[in-house]
Amino acid sequence: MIRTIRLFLAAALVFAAFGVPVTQARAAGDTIVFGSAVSLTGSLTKEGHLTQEGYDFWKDYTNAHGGLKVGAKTYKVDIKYYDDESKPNTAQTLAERLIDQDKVDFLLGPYGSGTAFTVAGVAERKKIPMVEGNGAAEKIFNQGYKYTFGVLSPAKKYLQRVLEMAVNQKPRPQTLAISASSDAFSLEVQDGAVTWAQQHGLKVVYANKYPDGATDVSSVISAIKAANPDIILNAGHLQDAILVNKGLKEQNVQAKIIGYSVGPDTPDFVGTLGKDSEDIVGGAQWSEAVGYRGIPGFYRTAKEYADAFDKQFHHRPDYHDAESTAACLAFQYAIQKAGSLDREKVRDALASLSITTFFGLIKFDNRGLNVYKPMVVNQIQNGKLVTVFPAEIANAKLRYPIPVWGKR
Amino acid sequence: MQLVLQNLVNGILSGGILALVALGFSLVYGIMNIINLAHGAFLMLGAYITWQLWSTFGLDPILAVPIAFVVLFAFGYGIQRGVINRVVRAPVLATFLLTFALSLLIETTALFVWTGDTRGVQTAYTGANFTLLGVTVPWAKLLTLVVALAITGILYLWLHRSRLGRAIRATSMDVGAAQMVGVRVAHVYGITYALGAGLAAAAGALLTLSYPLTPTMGDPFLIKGFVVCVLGGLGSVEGALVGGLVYGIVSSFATQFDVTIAGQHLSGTGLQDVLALVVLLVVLIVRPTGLVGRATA
Amino acid sequence: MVAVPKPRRGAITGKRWVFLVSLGLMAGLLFVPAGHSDYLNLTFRNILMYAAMSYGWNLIGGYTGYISFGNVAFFGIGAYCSAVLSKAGVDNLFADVGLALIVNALFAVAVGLPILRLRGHYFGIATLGVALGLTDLASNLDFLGGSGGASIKQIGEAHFTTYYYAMWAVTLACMIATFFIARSKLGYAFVAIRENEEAAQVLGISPTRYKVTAWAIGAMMGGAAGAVFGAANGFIDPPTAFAVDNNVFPIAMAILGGMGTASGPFIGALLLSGANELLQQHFLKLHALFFGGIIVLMILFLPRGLMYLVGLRGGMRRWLSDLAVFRV
Amino acid sequence: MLRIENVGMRFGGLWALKDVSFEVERGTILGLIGPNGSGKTTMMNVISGVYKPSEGEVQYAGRRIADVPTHDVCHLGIARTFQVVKPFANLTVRENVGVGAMYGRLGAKRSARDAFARTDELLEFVGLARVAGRPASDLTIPDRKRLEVAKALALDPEILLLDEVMAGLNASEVDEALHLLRTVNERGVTLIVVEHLMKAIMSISQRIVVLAEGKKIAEGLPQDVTSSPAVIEAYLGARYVKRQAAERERKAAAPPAEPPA
Repeated sequence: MIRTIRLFLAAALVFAAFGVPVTQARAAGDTIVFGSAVSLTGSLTKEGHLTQEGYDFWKDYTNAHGGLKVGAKTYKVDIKYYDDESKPNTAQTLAERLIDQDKVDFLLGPYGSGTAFTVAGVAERKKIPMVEGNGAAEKIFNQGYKYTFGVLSPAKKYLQRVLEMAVNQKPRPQTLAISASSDAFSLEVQDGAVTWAQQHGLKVVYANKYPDGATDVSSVISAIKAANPDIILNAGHLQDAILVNKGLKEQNVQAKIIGYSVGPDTPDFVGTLGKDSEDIVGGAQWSEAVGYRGIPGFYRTAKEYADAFDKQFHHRPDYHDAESTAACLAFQYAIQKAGSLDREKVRDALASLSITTFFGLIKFDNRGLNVYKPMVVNQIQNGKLVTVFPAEIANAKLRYPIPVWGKR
Repeated sequence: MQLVLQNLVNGILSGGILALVALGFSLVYGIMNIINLAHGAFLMLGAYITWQLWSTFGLDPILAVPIAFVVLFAFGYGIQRGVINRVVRAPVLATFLLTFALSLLIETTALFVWTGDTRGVQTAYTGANFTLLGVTVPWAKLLTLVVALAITGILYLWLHRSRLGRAIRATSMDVGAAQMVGVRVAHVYGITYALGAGLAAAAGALLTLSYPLTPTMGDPFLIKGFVVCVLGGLGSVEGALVGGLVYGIVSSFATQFDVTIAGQHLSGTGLQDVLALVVLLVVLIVRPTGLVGRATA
Repeated sequence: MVAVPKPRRGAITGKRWVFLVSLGLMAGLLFVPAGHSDYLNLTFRNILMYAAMSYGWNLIGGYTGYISFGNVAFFGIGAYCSAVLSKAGVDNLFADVGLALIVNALFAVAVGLPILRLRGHYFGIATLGVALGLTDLASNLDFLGGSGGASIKQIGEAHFTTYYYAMWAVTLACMIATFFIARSKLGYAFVAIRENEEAAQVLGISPTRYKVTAWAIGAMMGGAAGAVFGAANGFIDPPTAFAVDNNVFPIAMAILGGMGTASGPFIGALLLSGANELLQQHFLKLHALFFGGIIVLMILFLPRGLMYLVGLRGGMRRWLSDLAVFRV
Repeated sequence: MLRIENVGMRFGGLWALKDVSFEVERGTILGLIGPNGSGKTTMMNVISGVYKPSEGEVQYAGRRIADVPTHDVCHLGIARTFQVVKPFANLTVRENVGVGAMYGRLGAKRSARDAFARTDELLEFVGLARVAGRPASDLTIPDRKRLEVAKALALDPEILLLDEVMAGLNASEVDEALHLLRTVNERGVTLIVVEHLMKAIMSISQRIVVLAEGKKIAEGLPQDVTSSPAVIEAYLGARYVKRQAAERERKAAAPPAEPPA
């Protein structure tokens, strides 16, 4: 018995060491295979799930419409997923596996700046184009990489837009307090907002960072309350937005505008906070209200996109869904423009891409970042997310100044 | 001055819940020498049970506390009798790794059951507050603290007065002797672990009032509970309470400090956990068994 | 470090053939780059990295019996050494590893002298506190790049292979060092402290001195792995440097392989990482369930780790009776 | 070579030792006896540096033991055994003794190889060679006692403190043990022996120190000490002594039989 077990163990060992099977998933001939490591477990599960929805929606649409025409040939598309467990190091290994083992043609980005950053490094080394829609930290694009493209506006812009809107309100707000979670993305958001505020005559009365993954922010709230600002912003993720919002109400902190970088746009925000989410604003990459008219080849307006999406997934798409779909669209048009699946040609096509889609303008600067598409500002009104800025696309008027807690 | 008072209150309120989180962890650790890495997962389960009762039946989270406690108590008892007891006398790291794996199983299962969506509970008193001497006190957190203290008090009395409680304490001091006087160790261990799980669930239930729910929500609390239970003194009810309050107050006051040394800006808010951990290290070095620990703990 | 003559099945030194098998597997791993797959390179480099960290932990946790939950601190410091050097314009793996060894040894002694006075769990939590504290501290120090992290210049074109071999060499060094330390006077001092600190003291062993020594050598092992990782990764930030996985996995590998043995960490790393990799590849969402399940079964049936099975005399019956000891 | 001067040891409010003084000559065997709780083991702990005395001092070769860290006491040449044996349970017998040979008085000069060579001699000498490769946890009680002695001897002591190494042994085993100790002594090691077995200690000791309730109540040659009324009183109680004294007056008899252990 023991001998058998020993033999078995020895065999298992050898297998583990050398037997990692080499799979060959690369599409035979008529399928283009994209690869993506998304967070299906771990702390970013929700966002990873949204990312996957956005990708799958494009894939299903494309295949249902006969596939992707490249030159004379039409291809089906497929996406190979792995779970990165919300960990950058795992995402890196998985990207290598997608390329080396699964022989995918192109990479779609993971969710989050941390994971996108490590995967971008892999894409660069392997010279495989990656388009991502969920990593907004500029550090990803400041490495001189040539193969990574982000369809979304950079982190610094997330809350700038909110301030831009705020200074045009009457009475004009004078002071700003902005806290941030201590992670790369959020600190860039904070930095962008603080710089903009200083340039435009807003006094920054509080700017500080709290530990990443904090479980209690009540003392940060107390400090903000003591500073008595007109505008309160927080740069962080969904959890942070919820914690800060609860804290503001608990300590009865009033302001003319309260906004978060990430959070209000996710349906979970309203679901979790109920009526306390009312009147909160958030910087968003996209909303259903945007009035872009895209070029043919996919749903051309946000409305059409959102309705079709709702039909398939039974919920309205938020901007995470949209920007993920947009990443696929960048590939679609670039591949068609290149007329080839050659990675270099597709990369060059991406670099010179300039198209309008339901998501907005997709065009990359020389770092690969889409600095051309503007952010929008959303506000939660009567439990619904409405777009309040910029005025030309807004489908509701900003409530300003927001009512005191308990009067919403 | 007002900010100082406010931060004191903030610290006490956040420390109270940390104390409850640490309490169950500390019992299991101190009595059975199990570093229960599934504690965070139990907390998460307690929170989800509470959320489920609230969203399905509209039950108030405070009323859900006993239900979450009982459910996890039974679950914890089953896990200890069915799984952990088989290797409970192995070197401490075996159970350490076992509970790590259990937490993986529980968290992944929760992901399938409740999905990764962020959830929350809203009550009539969510965010309600009152002001006393210029200090704003949120009712929900005060209620949380009161319930946490009540549970701590009941547990203390139960451990010292009841027959089973005494058996648990006796077992923690000397397993062999306890066995000789007729204590059924397997059962006592089951009850102890069940208590730990139940207390984690109670903490999770209370946390729904102030904290969003995800399947991984327990992780940061597990780590804080780990630190807090040693800060106060392992395996003691008073220790968890003192440890939680010290941790809460230190990290709360830390936010008031901001210094720049040689061009390096050090934000007390960013370093609040570091300062709490420095306090932990100093306490351990000066009093190697925690603030209220016994020499034999 | 003279090998002991006629090792009559010493409890410390373990089986020589197991170690030879491990060395053989290590030699086999030399050929991974021949597969021309960056994926395999990266995967096995990570396995080697975990093994090296596991060896570092094994010296203090496995041999000396002081369970540390903070050895990731050394890995992180090592990685940051590479970043600091790169910032200063020095991009040389030997310099990276050299600096990591020195800084970690000094740090380990400075931290070890006070906290190694603590016994048992109190020591464990103190180490956890150190690791957690360093994570947040690194996020707040500008010269280390703060939360944004720091880049490390990569060397040359064929660097992926170079870094692989560098990690291989570090791991081999850890493995061989452990083997010889275990058979040297030093190793006997460590184990004596683990078995009974008072009794060891009476036999002339200064607990403080040898605990700090074990802790510091382990720190150097973790630090060397960290330095190579930092250089290979090209970038380091606090969550990467002090990742929870980097703290838990090395411990898990040492336990499952066999604590206090010269082959256990390596075998454990191969098995655990191999299992994780295969599961992740085949089960998109369920892999974590299976991974957890495998660990549960291993602990229930092999709580002493795989090396126990190697040394087992007396077959199934002895195995079951040994297991029964742990039950209540 | 070893001087104990007015040593007092207090635990809380209780004096476990009070004002004890005696000396041990090089190469001799000193027996330390006394009823239970008389402070014998405390005395051993003070001499071996485990406890720092509250009063007085212990001097060995001109150095105060209290100034020497516990792990350096054996480097001075003092070794001891423990009443409650403390083997390294997971190590083999050979490894257990080997650790002593590596880190004892002459350990610094030895390689691991030399230390094991010395170990093998010692195992032969104490009669443990047959179980050298077994884990210490497998040993029988007498073998554990032997292991304890072997570990102490591995430190190459000049003076060896033996705390009840013969407890639990049968008559023939005691004889073997006595033979062993005599041989050790003949090789130049000074011995301090704490033992309950009167017969054994009387036969081996050259001088005896008697403790009772933390105080030294007698010191001298074995036969003198046993006839001391203070000693008899300590062991058997005051009434017995009175009765004995009355009887002695009447009969002027020989010293009483050996007090029971």
